Amino acid sequence: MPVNDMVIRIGGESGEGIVTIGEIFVRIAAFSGLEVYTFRTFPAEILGGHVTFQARISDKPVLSQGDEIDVLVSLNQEGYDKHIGELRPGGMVLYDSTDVSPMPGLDGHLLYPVPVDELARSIDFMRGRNLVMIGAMVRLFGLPLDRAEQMVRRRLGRYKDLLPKNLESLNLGYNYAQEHFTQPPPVYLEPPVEGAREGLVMTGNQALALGAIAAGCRIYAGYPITPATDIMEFLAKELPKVGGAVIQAEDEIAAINMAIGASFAGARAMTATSGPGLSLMIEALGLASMTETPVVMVDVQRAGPSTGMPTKTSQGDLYLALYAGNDEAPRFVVAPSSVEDCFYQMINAFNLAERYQMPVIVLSDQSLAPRVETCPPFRLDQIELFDRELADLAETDTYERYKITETGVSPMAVPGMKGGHHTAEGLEHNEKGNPNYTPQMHQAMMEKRQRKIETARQQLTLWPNIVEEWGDDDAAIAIMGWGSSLGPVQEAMARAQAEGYKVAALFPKVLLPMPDLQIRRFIKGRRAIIIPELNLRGQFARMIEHRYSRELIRDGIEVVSLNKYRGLPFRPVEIYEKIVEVAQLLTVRARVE
Amino acid sequence: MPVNDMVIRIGGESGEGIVTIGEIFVRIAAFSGLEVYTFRTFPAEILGGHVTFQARISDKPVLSQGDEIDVLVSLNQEGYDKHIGELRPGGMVLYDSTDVSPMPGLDGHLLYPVPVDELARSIDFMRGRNLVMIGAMVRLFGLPLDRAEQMVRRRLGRYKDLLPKNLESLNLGYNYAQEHFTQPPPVYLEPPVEGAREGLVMTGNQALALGAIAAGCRIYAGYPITPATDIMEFLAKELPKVGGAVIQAEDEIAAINMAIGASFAGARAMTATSGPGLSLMIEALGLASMTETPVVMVDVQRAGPSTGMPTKTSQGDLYLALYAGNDEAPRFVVAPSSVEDCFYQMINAFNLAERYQMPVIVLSDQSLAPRVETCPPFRLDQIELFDRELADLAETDTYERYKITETGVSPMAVPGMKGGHHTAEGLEHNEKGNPNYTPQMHQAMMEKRQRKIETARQQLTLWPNIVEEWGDDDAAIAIMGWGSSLGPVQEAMARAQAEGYKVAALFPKVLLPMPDLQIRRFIKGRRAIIIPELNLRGQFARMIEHRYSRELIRDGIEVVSLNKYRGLPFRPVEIYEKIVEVAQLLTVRARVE
Amino acid sequence: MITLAEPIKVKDWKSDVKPIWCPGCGDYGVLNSLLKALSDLKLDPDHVAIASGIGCSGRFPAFVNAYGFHGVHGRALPLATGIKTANPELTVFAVGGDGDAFSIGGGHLPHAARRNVDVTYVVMDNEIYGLTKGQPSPTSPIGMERKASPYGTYDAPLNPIAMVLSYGASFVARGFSSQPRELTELIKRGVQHQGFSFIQVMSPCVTFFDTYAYFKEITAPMPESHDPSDRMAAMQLALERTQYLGVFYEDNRPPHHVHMEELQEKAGNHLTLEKLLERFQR
Amino acid sequence: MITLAEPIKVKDWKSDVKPIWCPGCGDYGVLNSLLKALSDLKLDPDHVAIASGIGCSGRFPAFVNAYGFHGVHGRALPLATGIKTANPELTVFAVGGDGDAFSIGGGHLPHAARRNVDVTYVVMDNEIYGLTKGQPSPTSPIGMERKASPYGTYDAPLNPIAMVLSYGASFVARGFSSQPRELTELIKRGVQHQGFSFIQVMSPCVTFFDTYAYFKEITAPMPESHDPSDRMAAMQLALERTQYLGVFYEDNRPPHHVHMEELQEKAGNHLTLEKLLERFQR
Ligand SMILES: Cc1ncc(C[n+]2csc(CCOP(=O)(O)OP(=O)(O)O)c2C)c(N)n1
Ligand SMILES: Cc1ncc(C[n+]2csc(CCOP(=O)(O)OP(=O)(O)O)c2C)c(N)n1
Ligand code: SF4
Ligand code: SF4
Ligand SMILES: [Mg+2]
Ligand SMILES: [Mg+2]
Repeated sequence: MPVNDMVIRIGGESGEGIVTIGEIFVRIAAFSGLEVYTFRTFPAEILGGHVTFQARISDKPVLSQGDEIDVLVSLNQEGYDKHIGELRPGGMVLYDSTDVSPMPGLDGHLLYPVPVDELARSIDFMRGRNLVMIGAMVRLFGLPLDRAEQMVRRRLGRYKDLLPKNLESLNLGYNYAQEHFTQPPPVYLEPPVEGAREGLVMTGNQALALGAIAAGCRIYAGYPITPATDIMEFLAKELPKVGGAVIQAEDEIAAINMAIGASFAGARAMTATSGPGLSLMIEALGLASMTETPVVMVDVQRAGPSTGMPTKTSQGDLYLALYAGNDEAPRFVVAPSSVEDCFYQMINAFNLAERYQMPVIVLSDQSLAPRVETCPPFRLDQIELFDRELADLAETDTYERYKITETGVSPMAVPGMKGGHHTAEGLEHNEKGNPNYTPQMHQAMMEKRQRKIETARQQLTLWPNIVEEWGDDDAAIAIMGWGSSLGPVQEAMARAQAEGYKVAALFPKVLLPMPDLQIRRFIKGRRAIIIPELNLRGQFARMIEHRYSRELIRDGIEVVSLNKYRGLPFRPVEIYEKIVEVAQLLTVRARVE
Repeated sequence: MPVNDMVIRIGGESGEGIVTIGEIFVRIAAFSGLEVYTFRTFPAEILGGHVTFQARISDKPVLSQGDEIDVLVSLNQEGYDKHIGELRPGGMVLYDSTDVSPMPGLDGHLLYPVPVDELARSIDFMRGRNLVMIGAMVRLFGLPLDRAEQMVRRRLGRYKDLLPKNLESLNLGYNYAQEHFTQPPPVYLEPPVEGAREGLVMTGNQALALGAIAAGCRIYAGYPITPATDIMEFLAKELPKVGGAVIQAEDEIAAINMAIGASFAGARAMTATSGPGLSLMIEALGLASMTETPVVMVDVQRAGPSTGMPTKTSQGDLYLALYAGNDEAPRFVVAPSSVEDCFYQMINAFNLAERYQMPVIVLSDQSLAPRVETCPPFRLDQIELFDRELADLAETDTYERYKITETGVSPMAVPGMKGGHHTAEGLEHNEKGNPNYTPQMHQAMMEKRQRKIETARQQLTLWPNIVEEWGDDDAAIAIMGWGSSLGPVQEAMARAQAEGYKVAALFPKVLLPMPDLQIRRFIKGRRAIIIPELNLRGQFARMIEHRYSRELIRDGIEVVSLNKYRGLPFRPVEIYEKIVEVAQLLTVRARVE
Repeated sequence: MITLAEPIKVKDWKSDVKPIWCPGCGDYGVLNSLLKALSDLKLDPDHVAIASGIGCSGRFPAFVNAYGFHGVHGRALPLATGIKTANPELTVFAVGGDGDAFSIGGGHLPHAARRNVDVTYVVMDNEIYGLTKGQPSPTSPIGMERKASPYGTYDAPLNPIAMVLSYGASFVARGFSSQPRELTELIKRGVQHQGFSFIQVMSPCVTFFDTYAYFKEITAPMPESHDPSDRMAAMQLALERTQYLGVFYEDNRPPHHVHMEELQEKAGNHLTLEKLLERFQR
Repeated sequence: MITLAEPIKVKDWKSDVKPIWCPGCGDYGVLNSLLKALSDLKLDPDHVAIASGIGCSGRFPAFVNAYGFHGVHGRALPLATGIKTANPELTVFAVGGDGDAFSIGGGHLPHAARRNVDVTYVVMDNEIYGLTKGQPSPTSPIGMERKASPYGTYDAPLNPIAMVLSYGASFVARGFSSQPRELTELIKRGVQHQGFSFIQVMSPCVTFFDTYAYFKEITAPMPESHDPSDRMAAMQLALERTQYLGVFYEDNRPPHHVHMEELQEKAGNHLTLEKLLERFQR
């Protein structure tokens, strides 16, 4: 049982402070220099209902929610009963002894009773219950009290009059644990002595929104939808501070058309939604593609189909992003794979949109969106923003908005530019932008628009953060994937590698255009490629299978789909087991051959 | 130059009766026992603008608009100038000599002047100009006058007072031609002596609408859009006569939701639209899939992307039909390949929808929709309609709307049925239909819904009109395709076969689920598969390539995409040339090997 | 309207699915009033269908022992229109929230009204997006600070009653979830009205925008003198600050399905496919 | 509003794309009035943007020498909203037909009105779908027989002026394509109005529904006594059978982009990314 890698779960009725305890505790841990990664479930009910808050805390980067629960924190009997079955043998139970009666001796669990209610009542401050528990947790798991106090000040400082009482509650819990839990617990945390490294703590949606701001986004138009809403809420507060604006549109169709209009008028513009909203935006996606208007569309995927399970995760919208649109409507598709990556991929997304004058879909998901992760400081100095190429309008009246060029990209004029008049035209058009239906022109324009994909594919090889590749170069077994399953894959691989298996992995961050060069190089010499995905059909696996079928079949490389469609993210063990299974299969085959 | 295979073109300003002349003339030909196939272009202008009406007429089934123009009919100089370049050497020009001065001696063209204006003026009936020209055509090309008179009565009979004058005009032209064109022309028609076989003459959209009626459709909800509007217009007139109703909805989203509501209430229901409209229906498509509500959605494809070219054709919506939807939303896709087939595929579509409780997308296109074709009488006695399986509600209160079954299909209850209360639920649900988000239930329901595809794939092998297969069984070269390119492929093959090439062809009419059995059998032993398609990416070709990659690569079968994206249908010669090219390539290779 | 000799009891109209609503939510009151109306009207659950969109209020159908359709956001009216047209014997409801009705679904309302589809549309207006946790809706007041409007809203709220009157709806009324008896009566009148019945129900969201006190203050019974056949008078009342409770307007033009029936008769409801095909014989 | 010292001549406002409209179509008159208004107002073509949807009327932008966006069917207002918000210096128009505005796009109208987006929206109402060759539109009269309504329409037509008044639009007017001088003045007033300006223009479709005679008969100048600040009076006039031509209503609340500017000021328009990230530092 490793010190400094701990999965802690708090479960109970929503509204009981489960999430507060969790969110504050992980921030104290992060503030003390540890790495954190949270996972939570949402109740079906609006108020109340059962929630689970889970956090993995370690001194090494945390890449997934883990496989086992080491610690259960229970505030009431129901919270204990519901989760105790998942606590690993020998795990710890920290509980409010006023309310909870744990089963003694069960599975060798170690019991840590804290009379939370009593302690809170003793200072006549029942609202301090959560902080009493946090204080006990801080002490028991070995986090520094001063960091905890600072974090409480930061998070709860705005309630000035309550601050002394809040701090007192924290200390009560801390002291209680100090007095009563004198044995060092089997699992505990040891913050790095040098203190907190520089770094950031935030959710996936926050990172996305920050990435948008960093990429120069100034107009956001959107319609609320779980789990994308807080991107809008974040930007509603921040965009005005950088001279931008958020419009809460009447629906998703309005939202995407507003963003397209804003982009036409010269602003970097975006929208964010989830699958049902993206479904409604398909007509306008085609419009952006046809009129060659840059625009970024975030899809925070959730489990479907249809309204489905708004608070559960999925990677089921890949086909929708890649293929939806009437006739040939080129677009780009980008998929961030971690909280940190959300930031960088938004920069890629805006750069792709602006440079190639195309709609770009960014696929995040419900597990990534609300997850709190520590990440290294963003390398702002390394961000390079590409502007859309503006027309040189020295010679007026000859401006051709849709000039046919070798790259497919035509210099753009935006309203306000002298002599750049033209109509952004959703009908097929000639180079000037006037409607034109001749077979020749249609063919030429279809090819021009499509050409931008190939241009981008080539130019992208020089961009940062286009693929992530790691593992054993010479491994027979490889893993490919996309989006938020990267973390679990990294962990599963680390475990397998530690046990002597050789594995390599590649995650493209840009899925359209596919970085063929890197992928072809990567799959060469493999025997099997495992593709874990949170959807039923194996959408990405099918795409890889098709795109590289020649190499795969010629070289006898097997594509092994690992599909999960339960509304939940991968656990590392699921991927680890697949690695082992495939490895055994390969050995058996090798023997037979 | 074969007798009884003639391509005739009439071009000029819209409003000059071009289309009237053409439509009446082809109907006279059909009425006389010949086979016809028309093609027309539409002007960008609402009124006026240039139109082309073209008809191919033969005593054998006509499968495409042909490759060359044999006869040009010109009502004015512009009509002559614009089209004369496309008339084949030695072709005939029939023209209004009052208006048109053809270039004498050009390309060996034979000139047939008719003083149309003068003749019409002679009976003081300028509105009769079109019929004068038709009369001359009837005589010149050898059609029986009595049939022509009957057709004029049928088509123009409702203008009672004008009928005598109209018939007089027809005769004037006929007599003029009889007197002046005494040499038999190089191209002419010879109606079968036994007279007209039984058969039908109609457009693709009419056949679609008739198919819907035959399939028991009773509710149509739609929003006007070129080139699908006349399906609605046809049904608006006819559905009330069978106790049904048409609702012109406020938009496509309303239309599809109305159809879903109607189907939920027990009616067979449909909508029809074109690509932009289908794009708007994607969210509701997912709803139908999730709630397992039967519904038929026709997409008369037109050239895009976005608004694109509403009056030009394309097969660009295949990906949209197959893949659009948030998360995994199973649906079926059907594609008719001729006017006649439009009728039968609508029956397949409704049967698929009702039997498997799924949305079905029918892909027609702009070249098929307005095309007039002769077809054999519909075999009404062979039509079998499958009803949705209704629940046996003997035991009340235990009804499970989404009962998990082996086939994936759950018996349905519709409002009005005693004790079948349930909610058709767009959220993930349990068997009763109540919202349920457990991982187990989600997985089970995802699999249940998906399972219907596999059930259908198996059961479909016994259905009629699922694939069309013809040609040389042992051919090394095969052609696969879908939708309206079947006719040109048939002709191209016939020509190639006549020249000694061996070719086989298969067109699936149901594209999802793909009839794997038939296709696997078909591709076996081929060397190359040509896939002609009216889109840029080769959407169907990519699908075939992927789905059968193992066989294709293992057996070294090459997929040769033939993509056209010019807004126009295939000409047989384009496919013929590809056959020849591939045949030569294979020969060269065989020599090298 | 198909009715029973004996009414089904309110408790039997209630399904065994427990509402997910927060304690105190106005929607409980609306549900109870609706159930009471169903019972009072002696409706037959086999012939009742309830269509809804997405929102807290959109969960309605699952709680009623009748046929239901929980569709996508904003499309309750097209669903209901399809249901009623396919089977005019059914008593059809559409239900939903202010966002569902006036924001994403706002484009369908004028058309359901002008078609005069015989559907009773109950909009639970809480002036907020409840289900998505508190964003401003089209009826939210100016200056409302929420996460999505951190500097306060500035868009003028819509006036649903005035809007729907301007669409020419044939039955327009307003109720309040805290007045269950009156609300039950309104719903009953709505169902009895042959044609499109629009009922805006003030139904507070205790969790994200508790308007109980405000609604109590701002609502008042419909002036007794009001003549519901007078559209201008109705409009005048609709534009006042006071939110009157009761029937603003009612007229009696034929509903959509009656037009359809007339039209079927006019067309002669007896065509056979064979006969239709004759027209295309060559 | 960015203006020039010298006006651009009407003929120079005209692009060299020839309209596809039928001879006699009302839209020619609307185009000419708009060009005249642009010229009269001394607008700068570099700072004018025209958004449109699909329809005969939707082809408008291509015919004007200015920036234009010919979007998809029904979405002119969202496009225009985006354009104006991104660059408030532009003078922004939205144009389209009755189907575009009141049918597929009908859901956007209430929101453009309540947001008070500073856009002049010119709706060419011919009471028919022109481009798709003559289907009934939401403003078509009852009993109209067309291929899509072979037994005559039966849905009550919408009343655009009443609707838009009920949305609280800040400028509501009606013009007629056959009265170019008056129409030009209306458009000028619409542009000068700071906020959402809705102008319904009766613009006959000679090909599918020739309403010239009917419009002449049914229209009349706005009564001189009408006070355009009186919303109820405007509503009253809107509900009459006579279609009055002129300004029904005008008020002067601040437009959307001014709210945005205020809000940027309130928020303090000077955040840097570095500063923002501090909040997330651990
Ligand atoms: C297409 C689509 N967009 C957005 C959402 C997210 N969403 C669900 S309910 C809702 C609004 C809820 O507000 P309201 O209609 O007023 O209902 P309430 O919850 O207040 O009863 C939204 C935006 C969705 N489910 N589907
Ligand atoms: C999504 C979508 N649905 C339908 C159409 C077809 N369509 C084009 S214009 C139009 C209506 C035209 O009527 P209106 O808006 O009144 O304009 P008008 O032609 O009369 O000026 C329709 C239905 C379309 N282009 N896109
Ligand atoms: S969030 Fe508001 S509307 Fe939704 S259930 Fe709770 S109180 Fe009711
Ligand atoms: S069809 Fe009607 S609206 Fe369209 S251009 Fe012709 S006259 Fe004008
Ligand atoms: Mg609400
Ligand atoms: Mg119109």
